[in-house]
Amino acid sequence: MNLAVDLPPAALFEPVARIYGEPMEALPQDLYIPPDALAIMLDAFEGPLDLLLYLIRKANVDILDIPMAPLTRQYLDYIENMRAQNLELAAEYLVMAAMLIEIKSRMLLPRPKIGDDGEVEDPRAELVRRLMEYEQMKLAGQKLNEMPQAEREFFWVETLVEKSLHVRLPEVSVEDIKEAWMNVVRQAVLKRNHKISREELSVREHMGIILRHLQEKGGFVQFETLFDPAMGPPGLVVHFIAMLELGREKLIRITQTEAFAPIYVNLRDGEPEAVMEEEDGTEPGQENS
Amino acid sequence: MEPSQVRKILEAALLATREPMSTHDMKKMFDEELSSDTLRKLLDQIREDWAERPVELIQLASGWRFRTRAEYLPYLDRLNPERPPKYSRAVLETLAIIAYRQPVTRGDIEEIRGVAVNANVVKTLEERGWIDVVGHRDTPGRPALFATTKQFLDDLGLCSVSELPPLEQISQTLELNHENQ
Amino acid sequence: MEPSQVRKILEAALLATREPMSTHDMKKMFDEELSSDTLRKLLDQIREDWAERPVELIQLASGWRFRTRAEYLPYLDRLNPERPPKYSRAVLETLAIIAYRQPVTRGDIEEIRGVAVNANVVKTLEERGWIDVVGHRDTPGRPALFATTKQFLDDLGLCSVSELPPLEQISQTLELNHENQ
Repeated sequence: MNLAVDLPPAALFEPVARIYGEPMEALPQDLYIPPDALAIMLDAFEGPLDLLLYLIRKANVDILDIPMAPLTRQYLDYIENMRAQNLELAAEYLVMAAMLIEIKSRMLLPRPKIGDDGEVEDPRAELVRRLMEYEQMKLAGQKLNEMPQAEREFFWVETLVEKSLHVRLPEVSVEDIKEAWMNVVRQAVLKRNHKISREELSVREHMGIILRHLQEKGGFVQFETLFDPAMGPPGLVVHFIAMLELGREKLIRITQTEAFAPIYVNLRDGEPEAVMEEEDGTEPGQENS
Repeated sequence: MEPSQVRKILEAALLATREPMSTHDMKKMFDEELSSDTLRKLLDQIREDWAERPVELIQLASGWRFRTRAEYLPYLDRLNPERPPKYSRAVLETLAIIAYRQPVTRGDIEEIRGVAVNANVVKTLEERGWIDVVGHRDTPGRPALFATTKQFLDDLGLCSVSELPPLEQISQTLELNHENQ
Repeated sequence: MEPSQVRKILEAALLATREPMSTHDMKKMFDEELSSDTLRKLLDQIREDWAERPVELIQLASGWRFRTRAEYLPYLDRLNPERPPKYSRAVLETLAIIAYRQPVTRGDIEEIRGVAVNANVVKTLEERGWIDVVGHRDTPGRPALFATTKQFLDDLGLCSVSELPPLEQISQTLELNHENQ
């Protein structure tokens, strides 16, 4: 407490030759506090226990054997000084003063014995217990304050998380597609201006595969290269039907210049209608029912 | 001060900062003058040094900061699960039509759905990599033909479009529903 | 998944988290079951692996988190002119009483400190998120019982109240106190 530096050393006790067998020398007689320091002092103490502790620790006496008379006098002097300065004094200081006087007077009376072992009740016991507990907590508070604290002695690591770097895409299941298709069909049925055909889905898939293949190959391939034996007989048949279907839908042209000559398949993409073919009048998506 | 020590101090600050850290701020931490050149070299070193770590040092408009690498975001997402985004009915129906009737033009889709197809719907599916243009129909305007892609099959866990629920079954269900109604 | 990949994901999450991360949360990031044993081993590995880095992984009351090592404070300090508030002795003593004697009522605190507890003192600690009301004592007036929170422990880098510094043995005289030092 820097108080001790600013102020003349405070003394608790009358000069006596020996206390507890220890010689006590040259203790100043009085607690002198400059008037303007009083307000600061009042702020410096957390209450009467704190003030008492200060006085006891300052005088270097055994906390378990507090000399009540000098301590009480010292404390009262201090309180009186503050009152003389018209400083607002918390009620607790006055309560403590009354308590000290009470303990002091009980010390003068014969003490009742407690229990069989003849232990004598010490009127100071409760005060000592409170002083020690308070001092313990006061020191604990200081220690807590010295502990490393987040954002004071250390800092939490927190890297940037940019959610936009990872866009969550909607998930679609086969069920969703089926459900959506049923919706489409249901509406079409309600409108009745569409016949929804049932057909081999795989044919339509292979139509896409052929078109994609043709695109990759520059729109022009030999017939044989369209067929991969790995597809197996059913796959080859579906693939072949898909090719014919594409021809019928005028998406590709299949040409052979003469018998047994190579057959070529080419995309009609962008190619002007060279030969007029017979219109069968079917709309895409309506045949094969 | 050793450059390695300077680097560690920079790392500590960059890991703890909540805002991108300017080089001006970085310099403030050191008594000695730290030239912009040296600082830049140290930051590059840190960047290399952290190449194997799941966070990366990046330079943003207002400064430098460590950022969680994108590949780890899916895992972090699981900590605060948000409702998964959903496709609109228009997107799903368009996708279904393309899946079942491929190859189809936009006109086909409109005819089947009975409403105009919003350009965004097709774009959404194209950007997802689920449909693409496989050709053009030889009719006036030469409309693009859409089909589903391999990625669509992969994402749905299918080997082939023929593994989609058969139309026959769907239609039957539908007819049954109608009879019941 | 490779253990090294699991470790990297854990690192990414622990570096990015805004609050201490519980092991329960960590497990949520993985499809496969991650045993507490394995997780603990991985966390220990990460701790070792980062031994040379200026940040350290620590275990707190509510989970795990990376923090800057103490030795970097002098440098980082220059970046943050704004510091957390300095607490008055009244606040610190009240906090100590709640931390070491919890759960306590306001009356208990007043009894120990020997003065009335200013309402602001309790409010300061509550607003910091360091204490809260955990119940009421079954005595007339049913006074609120205060205890310290997980956040208090987290902010002090602790796992449990038992890790708080042990209470001082109060010396009988000041001299004894000096000899001990």
